Amino acid sequence: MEITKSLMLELYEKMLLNRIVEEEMAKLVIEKKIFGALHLGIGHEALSVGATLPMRKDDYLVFSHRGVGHSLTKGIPPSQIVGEFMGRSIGCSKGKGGVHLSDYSRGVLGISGSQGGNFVIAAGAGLRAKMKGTDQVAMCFFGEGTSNRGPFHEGVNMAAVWKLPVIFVCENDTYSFSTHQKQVMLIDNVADRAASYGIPGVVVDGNDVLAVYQAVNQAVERARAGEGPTIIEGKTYRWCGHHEFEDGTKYRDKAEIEAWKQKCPIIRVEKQLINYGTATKKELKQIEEQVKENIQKELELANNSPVPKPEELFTDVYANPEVFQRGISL
Amino acid sequence: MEITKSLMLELYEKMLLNRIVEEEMAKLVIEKKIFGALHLGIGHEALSVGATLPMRKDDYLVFSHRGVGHSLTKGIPPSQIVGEFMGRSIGCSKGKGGVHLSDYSRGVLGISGSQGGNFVIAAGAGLRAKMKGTDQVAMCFFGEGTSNRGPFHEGVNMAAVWKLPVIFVCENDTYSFSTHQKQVMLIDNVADRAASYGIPGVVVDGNDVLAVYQAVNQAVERARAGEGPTIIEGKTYRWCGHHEFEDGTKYRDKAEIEAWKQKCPIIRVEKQLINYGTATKKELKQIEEQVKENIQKELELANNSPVPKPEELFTDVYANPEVFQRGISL
Amino acid sequence: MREITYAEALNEALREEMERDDTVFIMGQDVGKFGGIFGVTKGLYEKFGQKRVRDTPLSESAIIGGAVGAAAAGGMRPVCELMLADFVGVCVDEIYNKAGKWKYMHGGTPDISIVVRAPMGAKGGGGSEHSQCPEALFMHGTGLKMLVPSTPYDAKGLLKGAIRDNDPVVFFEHKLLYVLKGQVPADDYLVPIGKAAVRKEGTDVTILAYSLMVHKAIEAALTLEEQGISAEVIDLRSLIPLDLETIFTSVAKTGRVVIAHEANKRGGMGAEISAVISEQCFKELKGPIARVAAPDVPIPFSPDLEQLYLPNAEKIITGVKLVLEK
Amino acid sequence: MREITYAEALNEALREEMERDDTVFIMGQDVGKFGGIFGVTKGLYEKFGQKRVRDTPLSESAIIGGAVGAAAAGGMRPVCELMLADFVGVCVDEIYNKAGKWKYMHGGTPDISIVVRAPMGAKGGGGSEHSQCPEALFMHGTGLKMLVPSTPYDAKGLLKGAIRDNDPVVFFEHKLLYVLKGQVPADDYLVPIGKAAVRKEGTDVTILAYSLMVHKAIEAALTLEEQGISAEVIDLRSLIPLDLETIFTSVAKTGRVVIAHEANKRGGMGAEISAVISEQCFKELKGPIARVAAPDVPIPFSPDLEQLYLPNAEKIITGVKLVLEK
Ligand SMILES: Cc1ncc(C[n+]2csc(CCOP(=O)(O)OP(=O)(O)O)c2C)c(N)n1
Ligand SMILES: Cc1ncc(C[n+]2csc(CCOP(=O)(O)OP(=O)(O)O)c2C)c(N)n1
Ligand SMILES: [Mg+2]
Ligand SMILES: [Mg+2]
Repeated sequence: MEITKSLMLELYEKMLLNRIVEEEMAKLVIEKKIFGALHLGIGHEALSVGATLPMRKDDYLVFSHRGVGHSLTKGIPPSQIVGEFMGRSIGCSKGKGGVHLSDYSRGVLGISGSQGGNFVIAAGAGLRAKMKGTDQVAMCFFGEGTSNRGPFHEGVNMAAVWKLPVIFVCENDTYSFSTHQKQVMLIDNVADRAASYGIPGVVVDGNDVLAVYQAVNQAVERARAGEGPTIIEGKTYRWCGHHEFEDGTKYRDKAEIEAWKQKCPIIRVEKQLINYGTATKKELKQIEEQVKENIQKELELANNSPVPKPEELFTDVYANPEVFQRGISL
Repeated sequence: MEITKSLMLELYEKMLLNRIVEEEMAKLVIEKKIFGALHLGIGHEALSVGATLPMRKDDYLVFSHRGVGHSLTKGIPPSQIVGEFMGRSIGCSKGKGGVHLSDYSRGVLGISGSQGGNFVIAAGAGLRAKMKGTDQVAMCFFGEGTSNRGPFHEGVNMAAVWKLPVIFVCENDTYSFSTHQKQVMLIDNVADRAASYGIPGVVVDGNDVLAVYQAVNQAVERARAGEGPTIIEGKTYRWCGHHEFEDGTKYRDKAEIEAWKQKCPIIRVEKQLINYGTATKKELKQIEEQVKENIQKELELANNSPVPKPEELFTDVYANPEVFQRGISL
Repeated sequence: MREITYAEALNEALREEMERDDTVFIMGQDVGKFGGIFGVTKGLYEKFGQKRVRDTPLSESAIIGGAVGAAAAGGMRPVCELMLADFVGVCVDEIYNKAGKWKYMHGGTPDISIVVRAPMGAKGGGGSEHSQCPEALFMHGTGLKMLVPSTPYDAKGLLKGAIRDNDPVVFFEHKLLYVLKGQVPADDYLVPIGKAAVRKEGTDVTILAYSLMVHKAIEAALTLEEQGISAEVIDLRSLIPLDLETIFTSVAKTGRVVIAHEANKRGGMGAEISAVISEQCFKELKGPIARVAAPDVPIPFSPDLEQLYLPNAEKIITGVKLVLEK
Repeated sequence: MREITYAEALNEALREEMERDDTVFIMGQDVGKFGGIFGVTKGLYEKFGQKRVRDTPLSESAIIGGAVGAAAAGGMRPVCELMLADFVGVCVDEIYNKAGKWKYMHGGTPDISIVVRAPMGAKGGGGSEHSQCPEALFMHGTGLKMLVPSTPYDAKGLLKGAIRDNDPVVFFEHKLLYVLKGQVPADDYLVPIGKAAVRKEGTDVTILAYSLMVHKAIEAALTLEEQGISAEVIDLRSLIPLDLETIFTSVAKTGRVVIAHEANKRGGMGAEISAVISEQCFKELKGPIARVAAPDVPIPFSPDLEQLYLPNAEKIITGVKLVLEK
């Protein structure tokens, strides 16, 4: 497929958006405006953006805990994402989900709090598309650590046997919390596990947004054509801690972290754009300004949004709420 | 390794024992002396016997629902196995387990009622051996259908990463209840899934007891030497229904069943013994007579055994039984 | 009216709903050509094809999680069959956390319109892992509904209602009931979710039961009748929501309560029912609330021990006499 | 006596038991060099090495099933850490069916001497799948024991007892308690399993609580005291077995009961406790038994909603007044 200037600029813009929103969110944790666990995807942007952008609005997205970038790329406004993490009613899940982001109007189905629950949900979404005869696909992001959970096996196998339109995208950043991949699996490539299910497995440089985009796009086309699922693995690195309660330096060498920062996926695409003469520094600067300006507005929206009304505690449990019974006590 | 006459005769004898005990048990179902689900392993004997015999008495055995042959081969007396299925106190689990056979004095740890629960238990038994520094191994039998459950993935991976002395033996009889392998997985060989875990996977003719014995023996040696787990898959067939409440003909061609009966693993070893002049027909006949005579005695023992005493209902729940509280009501 | 079995009634419910609504489909092990191990899906594969009657791999997480995904993604109504209720243990995360919480967690958007059918109970020699009645595990859950029909009529009417319901429904069928015959209309009807049925009126004591135990309770009540004790038998049918109105009305009348279920006692359904009654009907109570349930031990395989283990009419009678004496 | 935190007390229990008995070992995610996400295994990897402090793959079935296997195979005493209690959902089969039933099913032979530690509870913005208190799921189980310490002293003494116990123990630690400081002996001691502790004596009402709620109950009782209401606060500590003697003695004295727990009400621990009291202390009861618990909704993320969701001292006080009025 052809890589156009507009596509490259879009990737660049979305990666910047991803990065800067997350940087802002990190600050909000320190300000105690974001509660609970925030898992930053800084460093992963070539995957979160490059693999999400090939999707249509009506495609299904299921991600892991590190899903801010994917949500942004799928089109959820920053105010609704940040607002969700702030527990405000502007949040895309009305402040009830927090890290469990979702936006059903944009096909964002959410995350599984228990890591690995997402594989089988994604298979189900793919099944829905297939049964309805649409050409939608479902995209399921996961970490290399999570590929050791049982539902990976069950979900990928079911998708394979039923030729469901699902793309499983592994964001391999070598660590699962503090645990190195070598401690928990003997093989190097998660994508090689595709062979167990008789489906293609593809390994790409997870910091090369164009490589990611192309590999995923091909898998999406394959899925839309009814040929079934693919596992795509991108090798990348998270710059920060597992979540914002630890900084990720206790179990990783500073040198290792530094080396990966040198491979920054955003600077890489920036260089590509400039070196090939696709865009000028000025153009890029302009994009950055716009992104930042927009983010500031969005953050304000989030910050000005009220917390949910007390009665919200009791709504949305059932579709038919008459079920509810709480009895006399408290 | 060398295949001696005595080994061949032992394999032959154990296979006969396996076959005839199961045939007798099938009759006991009709006589309503055996209750619940009996899953016959008739047709699987090259695997149940050939893969269990390389084990030592102190090795750990975990099997699936089709475990009568394995239990016999591991040395549990037929009376205790049949008695268990009859719910009698002679049973190896005192009549409390039924199909959940076990005999801890012989390393037989039992089965998981939820299919697939056995993979992780076996990994744990292997971990015990490894931590204690013994050279015991754990053997885990399972069906091809069950290889699609999550704990397969988790258990095999854990055993692989920790180089645990576990041998995973797949009895691939193509069907999981009524479901054909092709309906539930795209690949032909379960053993090929070994590649996902970086361990060896071996496919053998599951009706060739010598091939099974040798492959498993090699895996056992590897495990004892501290080199970790192996997946071994034997292709075989079950002659009867999934259990004794159905006869297996609703979803399988008579011709297919017949063809496999022609490949009877017992006749095969019988022929090998005679064709190579290792044993005479008369010798084999003698063995058969002895096996049958012994079985009759054992069946009588089972049949004469009393049912468990009523107070048995309440024992064995806890190691420290003082925990128990049942309150006033019933 | 014609009589059919509980299994046939369920089959009819599935057939009718699948005809009515093409978003309804079935997933489970051996539910296709084989028709399910208790025959509940018989003939549906032939009628609706493999697209809508799906034999699955032996992968319960994928079955239930897949159903949740298909429903959440929009408009599908999967009906899952677990081969045995015991196997809820391997997909608690999918039922309890995904089906039960994904609506709320996501601000109310997706309807998790799934049904999880599961055959429960001891039927003679199943042992600890093949005989369980695990309904209490889900009583504590949020966002779920739970049904436990005791008759062919209710089996059909409740299953149809469960399939049409937009919320996730856990639907337990007792293995020993599949062959029970009863009058079942050939046409479309629903049994309302959340309504109990008074199976026998009485004035001295209220016996609350569901599923197979309803029949034991009626048996007990008839014997008690001969002894001059008038027992009211209520078939709860729906555990979530519980029909508190019917329960409280009966308790107000009798002042004495026995709750009967097959599962073991501690932390069982009887606990919640007893607690809610003693909270709300304290003044009306004339004696302690007894729970007639299995003891807190795994289910023994030996059919002789199993018989000792199981609650039955006789034990219900003892329970009734106990609360009448106190 | 020196004061240390609840997390440190647990850490000390692990260290002492590992020193005492080389069959004790630890399995879990990030329990090694990292020391566990709440620091409970800090320093143990350095002291006992990776053989006995095992970082596992993200595979809860394998962690718990592996522990059951290691124990059943003979003589090992694994202590498993689940990263959060919510994740019991992915290994219910292993805890509920394997750990809880394998002894009985196998005629009594293997001792399943495992401990499953799990941090539970809401701590501000965890949301529905990271804040649960799932203890009620196991109350219905057989063959398990279940402990819920509320103080550093009990945390150490009960964990040591759990490790030495030959039965499987589910051990819930409240996330908000890890930083709580309290007096803890530096030497070896056990807190007996199955014994509740009367934290405050009183005559008007009995408040039954455990884990974090004990502290809320004491807070409530002190406020009530000022208002002339004398509440007895009992810390259950052990949910299986329950210390019925201590409970019944208190109920006999006060005649009024409030049960407080953080988990949602329906099917929660309060149900079993209420039911057992109304069964056995009916005559002594002067009013209904109230359960102060969370509502039957998933746990909301928004910290504001979470505060509304959670039971607290104020709600306990309301509960107490309610049962005193009735
Ligand atoms: C079933 C389950 N176990 C453990 C956790 C806790 N947990 C959350 S994320 C995580 C590590 C995941 O690692 P990986 O899949 O590599 O993703 P990454 O964080 O590296 O993006 C763990 C252990 C969980 N959420 N669910
Ligand atoms: C978790 C779980 N799901 C379903 C079952 C019911 N079941 C028992 S055996 C079986 C088929 C197993 O097939 P396979 O693994 O191929 O073994 P085989 O019977 O062919 O020896 C099924 C579905 C079960 N016991 N546990
Ligand atoms: Mg990772
Ligand atoms: Mg098979």
